[in-house]
Amino acid sequence: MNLLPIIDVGLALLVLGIATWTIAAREVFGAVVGYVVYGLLLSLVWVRLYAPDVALTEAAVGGGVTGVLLLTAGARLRSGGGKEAGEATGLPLRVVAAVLSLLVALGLAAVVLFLPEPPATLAPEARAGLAATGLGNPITAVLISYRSFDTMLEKIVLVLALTGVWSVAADGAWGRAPAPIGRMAPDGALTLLTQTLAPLGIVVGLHIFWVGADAPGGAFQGGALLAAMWMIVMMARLAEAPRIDARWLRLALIAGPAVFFLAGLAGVAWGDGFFSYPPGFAKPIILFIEAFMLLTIAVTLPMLVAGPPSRGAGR
Amino acid sequence: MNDLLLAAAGFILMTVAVGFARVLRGPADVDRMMAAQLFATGGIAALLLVAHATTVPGVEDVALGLALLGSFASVAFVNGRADSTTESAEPEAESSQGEDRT
Amino acid sequence: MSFALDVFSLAAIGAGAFFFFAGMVGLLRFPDSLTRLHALTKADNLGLGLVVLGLLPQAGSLLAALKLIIVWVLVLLSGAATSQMIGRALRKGEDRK
Amino acid sequence: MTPAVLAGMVGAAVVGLGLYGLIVDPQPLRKLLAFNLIGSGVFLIFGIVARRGAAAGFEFDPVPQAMVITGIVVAFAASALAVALILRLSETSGRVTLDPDVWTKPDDKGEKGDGQ
Repeated sequence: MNLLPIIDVGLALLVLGIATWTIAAREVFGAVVGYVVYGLLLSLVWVRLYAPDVALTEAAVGGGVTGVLLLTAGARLRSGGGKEAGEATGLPLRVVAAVLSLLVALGLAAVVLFLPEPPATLAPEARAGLAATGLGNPITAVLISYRSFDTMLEKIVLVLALTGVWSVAADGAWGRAPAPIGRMAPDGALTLLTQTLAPLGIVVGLHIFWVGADAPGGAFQGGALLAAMWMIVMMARLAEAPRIDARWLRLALIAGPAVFFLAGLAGVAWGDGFFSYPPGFAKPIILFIEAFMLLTIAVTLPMLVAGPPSRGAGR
Repeated sequence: MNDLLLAAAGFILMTVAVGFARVLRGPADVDRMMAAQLFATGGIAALLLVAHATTVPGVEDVALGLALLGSFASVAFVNGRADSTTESAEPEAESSQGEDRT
Repeated sequence: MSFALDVFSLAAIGAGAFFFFAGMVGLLRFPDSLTRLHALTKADNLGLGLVVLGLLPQAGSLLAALKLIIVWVLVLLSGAATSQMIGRALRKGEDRK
Repeated sequence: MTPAVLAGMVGAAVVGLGLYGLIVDPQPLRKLLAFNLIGSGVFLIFGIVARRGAAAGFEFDPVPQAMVITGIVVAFAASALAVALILRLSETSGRVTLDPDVWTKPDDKGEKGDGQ
């Protein structure tokens, strides 16, 4: 007898139950905790879908970093004295919303059930491209080579989002550092945890980045882990968030997309077109681009969590 | 052997899922956070067991990532409490037992 | 030999599952937050520790085994630190009342 | 039912749940959670497309998986932007709601939010 289907069904029910709780919970905090647990469960689901790369990203970004973002936001809302006003939606609208949501869900389910046979796939094309890149991990190859344009624009989206976050700062706060995401007084236990966790985490993050060429991992996953380590250092108040007009910060933010773009232009100059890597040199070039992307991701995510610059935190 | 590993994984998953009732019931936010932490640890254990039984490559790295980030929610939570108890003007705000009784 | 290792693995994993169970029961049944914290740490440390111990002989390579141990050490470390912080936050809350 | 189809069903259901929460809940932070749920449901459906596309010696189609990875990071960036806007809203107005009725009602608490 095979137990795997039972585990799959159990996992599916669990995911649904926790998603329901996230929507139905009466308080914001309960819902946020539900969402953190939900992210964790999703990475289990991704492992079952044979997607360890996605599971790694989901574990780092979906569970860890987003959890800190939402919990910090909840705490800032409460301490800011914001009144949680707003009346519960009336019954008629609830019914309409429920019917609409049900229809959308059923439609999607029908789409899933009646997907074309044989399944459409780009795997053969990706495989064909893989040989030219010299990489072993098809996902890294897709990200940096096969669909490099997407990935470059995605980095630009990250920088734009950070610009958006900074733009909501009060006028007088521009150029200063974001408010600390940590507690007021240093805490012995947290300091110890950070001093051991951060070095280990940096090693693991770099390891995952490095093996990403041939095994599950890569710049996104490693970068998210490095970002998380910087975040815990900031939470423990062992280092403060930098001023947002710091030159090194600005350079680190655009390093990834800029190097990516220049590599693309170099393809126009010396190769067959934008983003065409010269044969034989593809792998070193891809690793070079990835290293800068790693830097950009590791710097952008914590700055996104830290939020806009604040008047109180000028240095 | 694999079936037994899967059975253990299913059992652990079921256990932490029942523990999730603490998130539903509370009463304090701390209790919810503790249930989430139990879930994280149990999730890592189940992940390792299932992965071993199904041989997905690179799962140790996923478990490493989860283990690195498992404590983040709790740390952010304690930090948020410290923020709101030291900064907020109202003295009655957020005592550990009282805050969820509303 | 491999049979003995399998038996060892299963015994350790079974014991680990038991500690998860015990942690869950404690989390649900104990009367207040501090005692629940106590129950939780047992599940964190021993439950995952025993599961990792059981999986060690099954790990394919030395690196995989090392990663398993690091997973456990990380969970131990963060479990210890966060329980300390949660416990202190609880105490503070009680003092102020 | 294969694991892939099951995950697709879960994805569809999660999108429905998230949509309901997005419409019904007046608190913006909850709306953000619901929106993230919708996103993760869509990612799951991408995931089953990837799993079904196993071909050419791969256990999965790498293209949808790579898109999900970028998608997760972009979704996070969007959430961070939304959180910044929500916090700014509460800082300047002292209120945390998107319920239009509350904004048009005569103001009952005159003081500005004094968060920082």
